[in-house]
Parts: sequence; structure tokens; C-alpha cells
Amino acid sequence: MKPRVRTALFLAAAAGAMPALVRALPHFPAFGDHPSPYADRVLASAPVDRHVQNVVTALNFDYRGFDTLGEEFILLCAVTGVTVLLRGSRGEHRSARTGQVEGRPVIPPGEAVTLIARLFGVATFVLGLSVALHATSTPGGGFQGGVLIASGFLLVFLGEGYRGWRAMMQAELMDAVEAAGALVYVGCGLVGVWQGLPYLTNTLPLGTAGSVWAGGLMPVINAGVTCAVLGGFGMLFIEFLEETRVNPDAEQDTEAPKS
Amino acid sequence: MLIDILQILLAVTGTGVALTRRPVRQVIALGANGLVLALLFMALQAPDVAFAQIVVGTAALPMLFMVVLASMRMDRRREDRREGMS
Amino acid sequence: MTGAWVGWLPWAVAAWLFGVGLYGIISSRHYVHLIGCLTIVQSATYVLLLSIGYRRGAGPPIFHAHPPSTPAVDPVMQVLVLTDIVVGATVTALLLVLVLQFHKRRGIVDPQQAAPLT
Amino acid sequence: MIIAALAPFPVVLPLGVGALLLGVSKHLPRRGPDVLAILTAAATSVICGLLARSAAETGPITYWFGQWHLLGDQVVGISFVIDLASAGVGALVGFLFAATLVFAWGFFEEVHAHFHVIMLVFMAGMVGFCLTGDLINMFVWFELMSVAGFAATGFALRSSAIAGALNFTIVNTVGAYVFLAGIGLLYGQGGALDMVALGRSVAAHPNDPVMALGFVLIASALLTKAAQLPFQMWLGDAHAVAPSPVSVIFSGAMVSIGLFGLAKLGFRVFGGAPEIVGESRRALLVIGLASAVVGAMLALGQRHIKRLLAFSTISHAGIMLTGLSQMSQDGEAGLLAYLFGHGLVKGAMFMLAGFIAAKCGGIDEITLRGRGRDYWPVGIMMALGGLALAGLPFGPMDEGFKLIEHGAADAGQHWIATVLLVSATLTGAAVLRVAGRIFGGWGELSGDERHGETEEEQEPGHQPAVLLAGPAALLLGLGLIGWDDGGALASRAAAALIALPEQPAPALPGSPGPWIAVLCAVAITGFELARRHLPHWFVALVEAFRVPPTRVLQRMQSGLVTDYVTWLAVGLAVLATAFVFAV
Repeated sequence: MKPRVRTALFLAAAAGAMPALVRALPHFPAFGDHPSPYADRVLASAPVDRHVQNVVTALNFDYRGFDTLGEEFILLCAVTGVTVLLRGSRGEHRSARTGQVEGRPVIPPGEAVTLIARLFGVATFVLGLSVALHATSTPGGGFQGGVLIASGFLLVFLGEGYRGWRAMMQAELMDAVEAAGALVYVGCGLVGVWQGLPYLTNTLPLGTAGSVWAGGLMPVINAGVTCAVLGGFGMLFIEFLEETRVNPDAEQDTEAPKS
Repeated sequence: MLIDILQILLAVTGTGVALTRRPVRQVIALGANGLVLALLFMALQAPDVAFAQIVVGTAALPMLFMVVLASMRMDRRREDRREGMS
Repeated sequence: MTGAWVGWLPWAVAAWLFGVGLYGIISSRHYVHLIGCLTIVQSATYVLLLSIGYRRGAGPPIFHAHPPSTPAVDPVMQVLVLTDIVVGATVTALLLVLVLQFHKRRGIVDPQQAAPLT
Repeated sequence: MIIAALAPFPVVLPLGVGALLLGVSKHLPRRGPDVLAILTAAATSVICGLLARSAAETGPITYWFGQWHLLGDQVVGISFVIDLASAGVGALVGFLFAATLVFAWGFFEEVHAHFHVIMLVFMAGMVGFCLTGDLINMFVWFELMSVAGFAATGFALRSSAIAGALNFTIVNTVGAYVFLAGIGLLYGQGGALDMVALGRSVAAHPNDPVMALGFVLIASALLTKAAQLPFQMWLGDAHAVAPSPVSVIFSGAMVSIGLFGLAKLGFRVFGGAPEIVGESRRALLVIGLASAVVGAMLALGQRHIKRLLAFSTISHAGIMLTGLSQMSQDGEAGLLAYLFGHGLVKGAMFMLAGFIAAKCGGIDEITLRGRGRDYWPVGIMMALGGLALAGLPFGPMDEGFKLIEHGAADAGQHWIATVLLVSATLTGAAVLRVAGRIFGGWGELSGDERHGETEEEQEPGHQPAVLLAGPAALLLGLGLIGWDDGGALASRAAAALIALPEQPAPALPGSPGPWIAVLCAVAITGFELARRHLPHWFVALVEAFRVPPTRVLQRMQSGLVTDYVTWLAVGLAVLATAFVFAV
């Protein structure tokens, strides 16, 4: 289609959908004021039945924990895909040379940058760890904490340069952390099965509300998710940053044009 | 009130992202849009989600976009040079 | 407390973002731009889901600072959005990598010139 | 009871093994990942089979994860609802994966076993999608199989594969957001996520436009996965360029599973809304018939073998959707039986395409003419597959077709069967033409197919020919063997799927229809391959009727994702209008 035809067709579709949307609009749930019985039950149950203050975490890792298992594997699968697609053309070797856009100077990081990056890196790391640990009581959890910790590593790149970054971030290690996190989640579900109960049944002692250990199985699952997300995002960062390096094979990389 | 303002702001920044054709500028627009989104989540009493949005939408994602754009630029320069030589 | 001028605003904003994101996709001339527009479509669904879970005058579904009986907004949609944001980022990363590889192989970034087979 | 405890394992087992492989594959012996993955897929299939048998004997098993079921009167847990149909389809998926992994033995030589990780997770997603009884959970598995599919398509790293993967990813990602929005609407309006509980809310407010909109959104996402008009465009690109083992799974399982999910949504959630069911009868029938015809015409106009098969998949999925659109036990039984037969036969066909790409040195029908003479047994298999696709009256595909035909006749729409037979004939003829040209060396003069898109693709060919052709022979054999009372079994499964009391399976007398279709397919193939010996005016006359519409369709199938998303928007708008104003 020509761009103009396409735009016209799209606008026609948008206009065509309008009457249906307008007809449905008065029937939409009233914003901020409509019953949600599901939420009421869970909000009442989580603090009592699971000793957990953050109901989002309780839903995530317990009531609807099976969904989260699937989500974790979506993450794992996407990261595996990224690895395959990037490494496939690059090979497994690394390059010591920084890639650069020609005509631009490369400025080595100054000492102030290194210092600031180190400070912030450590702070981000600690914050991430704390966010992940306090999943059951305050906002946050394995998903946010995992990304934060991985971002903390990113500051290593800024401060220590590529060598420091590669010394610290081993792709094999990240793969292992990610896989271990996913396996912990799968394994947590089996605890219940071992006792003759359904998969993912939470049978560990529930602990006191507000403590890091509250929620029985939840802190364990949370730790698994933290590892998986940390490993996954760490892997993403490693593979992406590798793309900014000069690749010795890159010259043969483009396909020969087809006849 | 706050929610309304944030929602309208989101509609505006979202439109800005869609209509910013130059990818490098769009990444900046994307970051701004992510920030407004996080604020809206906060106003909608979803601190967990807002947290995730800030971490992912304003830090990790723009960085990935930037790396890809930089890498594409490196490639293009190299190709230009090669064509120039031949 | 935060009220709403018009009850339908969230739905209109969600629909608008969805439409404008799709428009950005169909008119895109650069794959990276197209992926940016895809995240706008994504944010439209987030606005929809979280607005459905919102309750006027209620606090967050976290009973750390408040006692467990205080009214709270719906946590179910929050869970869905929370995991989707993190997971969605990895899918976006996958898309970006595909674009990068495509550019390396064919030197094309314009989705309107990029038919897979000829 | 012991069997019921197995319920989570068809999903959990492949996930666990996949994660394990990702972590330790470097330390395994070279063929370790292959063996482990094949065993896991086989075990998944067996577990699903056991569950299916148990469900057939004692009724559906409902398995509540984490022991959460009810809080008060509200369903809060996630369940697997394992009935004969879901577990049966799960068993088929596991079996197809096992066969495909044997076929793909040594296909990707790499140390990390990433291919196997992705395939196992892919399988878990599909099986979970079949078994689940919860809407968000369904979305999670839907998304998992999408992402695994995206990663698997680009695996070969050719530029065409990457472009195909991009189109696939962008269109299906939009589909996933649409699905998510639909869930939001249904949850906001119905207050539940469990399909049965949500079905009760729908039945209480059957004429709610917001619910109708929710249905449209989710159904559109599922139709995108099932590659039905006008959401089908991505499929021709993705299936054509994906590695052959991945294409086997895409066409054999993923596409039809989208329809299976749609059947679940239609009956379990919206069964109590007569207006939506009624509108589905009309809208899905139109979409199904259109997909069947368009897919068949496009298939006949291709020269890239995998692309040809991909379009034939659109056509056959259209036949299944026609069965689904009857919203009756016969129609669903037809869908299930056809899904089984088609999965086996089409899976075998993609394996043979992979065989050609590996052993004959290409994937283009015209340039490979006569290059397969040494492998004539494979040619016979391909011809048999073509006849089966055209309607050869043996095996589950035929049972399914007869059930769909019977359902249409019940509704007084006899002409539907004729349309479906014509499209099946065309796809069968397309496959027969490929077999004749490559393995027989006929058809020196090519017809309109020479204008189809193509590329020079080769796949690793170091595997022994038996390993490549063996699994295909197995699948084809199973797809052509008539099961005793297969129709009755499908009817029982359909009754369980639609959760209504079972009606006795209809008596299905053999009709001459399929034989006529097979004869027509052979005749069309003869015309295509013997062009040189036919009078010119005759060829020109036929082409004058066939070429212009095909050309229009091919132009719409432009390969540009911007066009595809536009058509998706058009489809959404049309369906939204139809359904919202129907209630």
C-alpha cells in the first residue's frame, strides 16, 4: 500500500470503531467507584492468612503464583532469544577495542566520574537488595529489586570502564543465576506436591507480619525471582554493551546481496 | 484532580512519542512519557507498579534504545567508509 | 482527595494512546521509532487496567503504614501490570535486537522497505 | 487421584528441564540436550494422555494451584481444567514436539542448547494454554508461546528470517496488548478471572456492550495467533523463514491452538450470552470461509515451498474456524478431529520441506525441478500428504471434515461444505504440484507461481536422510490411519469442551465429496504440470480467471508490517462494531 492509502485506511478504521466505543462508554465500570469482590476478598485475606502486608506481593507469589511462574519464563525465554540473536553473528569472543563513531573523541572517564559511579553503584546495589528483601512489607520485590541490582552493575561500566565491567560480569555466571532463579521457583512449587498437596501450596511457617521472613514460601520464591530478573537483565546489559565494541569479524557480517 | 492532570499529560507525552520521528529525540520523549506514567501509577495508588515503571521505563529501556542507536550509527559509518574506499 | 472531573477520562486516554500508538506504528519510517510507538500502545493497556482497579479515596494495597482494614485499591490489576512491565521490557529488548541484526544484514531501518522475501 | 496429582507436570516438567538445560548444558555430553529434550517432550505427551484417559473415564479434573480456590463465594485461585479435549490437544502438542526434536537432531550445532531451552519453554506455554481455566493464566501462556516463537523464528539469523521474525513479533505483540486490554474489561465488568466464574457474570448480564468489547479484543488476539483474516498476514512471512523444525510446530500446533483457545473463550465464558454466540456464528463463519478460500488461492500461487505450506495452513485453519463458528457439539468435534489430523499431516509436510531444504539444496519449487528424483520415497510421502490435505477420506482430518459438513447441513447451509472442499482441493493441488515437480521432474513450464516471493535457503544437511524423513513418515501414517470410532471420541471431547451434556455422535455416512475433491486436486495438478502439452487457448482461459484475484491478494500480502498492523486495526474496528451493536 502507498503510505497515503494506508493512513486513510487506518483513519477510516479508527473512525469506524468510534460508534461502537461511544455505545459501550456509558456501560464502562465507573472510574474509582465500582465493586470488585475479588479484590475485597484478597485484601481481607492476605494479612490474616499469609501474614503479608503487601497484598500485591501476596497475589504475585502466592494467590496467583502460577501466573508469575509463567511470566518468569517469558523473561527467561526473551533473554535467551536476545543472547542467541546477538551472539549468533558476533561469536563468543570479546573485543578489547571501544567502538566509536568516527570523528568523535573518546574521553576516558575522569577520577570524579569513577568515584561517583562507584558510590552510586554501591548505593543502587544496596537499595536493590533492600527493595527485593522487603517484598512482603513495603513496595517493591524481586522484579523491581532484580532490575535495580542489574542497573547498579551498569554503573560499574561507567566507572571502571569496559575491563572492569567484563571482569565483574561473566555471561556464564549471569546465565547460571538466571537459570537457578527459575529453578528455585519451579522447585518451590514441588514442596507442596511432595506433601501431597497441589503445586505451589504454601506450607512453610508464615512468620510474623512485617518481618523479612513473613509469608512462608513467599520470601523463597521472591529470592528466586530476584535472581532470575537480575540474571536476565544482567545478561541483557552484557549482550547489548558488547554491541558497542568493535567486532573484528564485522566486516564480513553483512550478507552478500542476492542476485 | 491530580489524576486527571496526569492523564492528560500522559496523552500529550504519548502523542509526542508517536509523532517524534527522529529516534534519538524519541528516546528522550519516551523517558519523559515513562516518568509521567510512573507518576500516574503513583497517583492511582500503585506504588509497586510505579517503582517498576521508574526502574524499567526511565532507566533500563532508554539505555537499551540508546545502545542500539549507537551501534547502528557505528555500522553505518563503517559501511560509508568501505564504500568510499572501493 | 483526588476526584475526577469526568468519569470517562481514563477510558478516553487509554483509547487515545492506543490509537495514536498504532498510528505511529503504521506511519513509521524507522524501526526503532516503531518500537517506541509499540511501548505507547502498551502504556494504553496499563492505563486501562490500573484505572479499572482504582478506587476513590482508597490507599495503596500495602498495609505497612496503615492497619489492614483501611480501604485499598484493587491489587489484582497491579500485579498484572507490574509483571508485564518487567517482562515487556525484555520483549522490547528482543525486538531491538532483531532490528539491530536486520540493519546489520540489509542496512535497512525503514519498515516500509523491508519485505522479508522478494 | 494419583493421576490428578500429575496435572501441573505437563507444564512444570518442561519448564524445569528448560531452566536446567540453560544452566548446565555446557557440562552435558554433546547429544545430552537432544536426548533430554526428546524425553521431556515424550513424557509431557504421555502425562497428558494419562490425564485425558482419566478425564474421559471419571469426568474433568479441576486442579487448583496453591490450594486457593474460593474465598467466601469468590473464586480467587488459578485452576487447570483438564477435560478430554484439553488434555488430548496437550498430548498432541507433546507428541509433535517429540517428533520435531527427533527431526531436528543436530540441527543447531551450538554449545549452549539455547534451541532446546526455547523449544521446551515453547511447549510448556502451549500445553498450559490448553489446560488452563483462568483468563490471566491463559494470557501468560499465550505470551510465553509468542515470545518463544519470536526467538525461534529469528534463530537462523538470515536477513529474511529476521525480517519475518520482526513482522511476527510486532503484530503478535500488538495482539498481546489487545488481549490484556480485553482481560481488563472483562475483569472490571465481571469481577472474576476464572473462566467459569466469569461465565456466570456474563450470563447474569448477557447484553453488556463492555463485555462484548472484551470478547472482541481477546478473540482478535486469538485470531491473530490462529492467522485468520484480516489478522493473518504475519504468518506467511514467519512460517516461511523460520527454521523447518520451528515451522512444524507453528503450523502443526500453534495456529490451531489459537482456535482451541477461542472455542474455550466462546463456550466457557460467553456460552451464556446468546447475542454474542449468535454474532459469533455469523462473524466467525465469514472469517473462516474467507480465510479458507484466500489461503488456498495464495498457496497455489507460491513457489517457496514453506511459504506455500504456510498459506495452506491459513486455509485449513479457516476450515477449522468454520467448524468452530457453528458453536455446536458437532462443529467443535469437527474442529478437534480436524485439528488432530491437520497437526499430524501438516507437521509431516513441513518436515518434508525441511528435508528438501537439507538434501536438495534449496526451498524453491521451480529451481529444484527434478532434483529430488533420488529421494522418490519422500516424493510419494509428499504426494500422499497433498492428497490428505485435499480430503482423502481416511484418518482424523476426514472425520473432522465430515463432522463440520454434518453440522453445516444441520443448520441448512449445505453450500458451506462445497466451499470448504474447493479450498481444500486447491491446497492439496499446490502440494501435489510441488511433489510432482521436485520428485518427478515434471512441469517444465511454470505457471503463475513463478511470480511468488522466494529466496535461496539451505538448511544443514549432514543428518542421515532417515532421521529427517522418519518422523515425517510416522506423523503422516498416524494422520492417515482411521481410528475406530474417532468421530465418537471427538464428539465426547467436544461435549467436555463446551461443558454441555453429550449428544450422541452423529452417524456419518461416507459421501462422494472427498473423492471428487481428490480427483479435482489431481486434475489441477495435472494441468499445472502438463502446461506445455495443453492447448494455449485453454491455459490462457484458466489463467485469465485465476491470475487477477491472486495478484490482488498477493499485493495485499505486501510483507510490510505497517500494512499488517493497519489490517489488524481494520479487523478490530469491524469486529467491535459487529459485536457491540449485536448486544
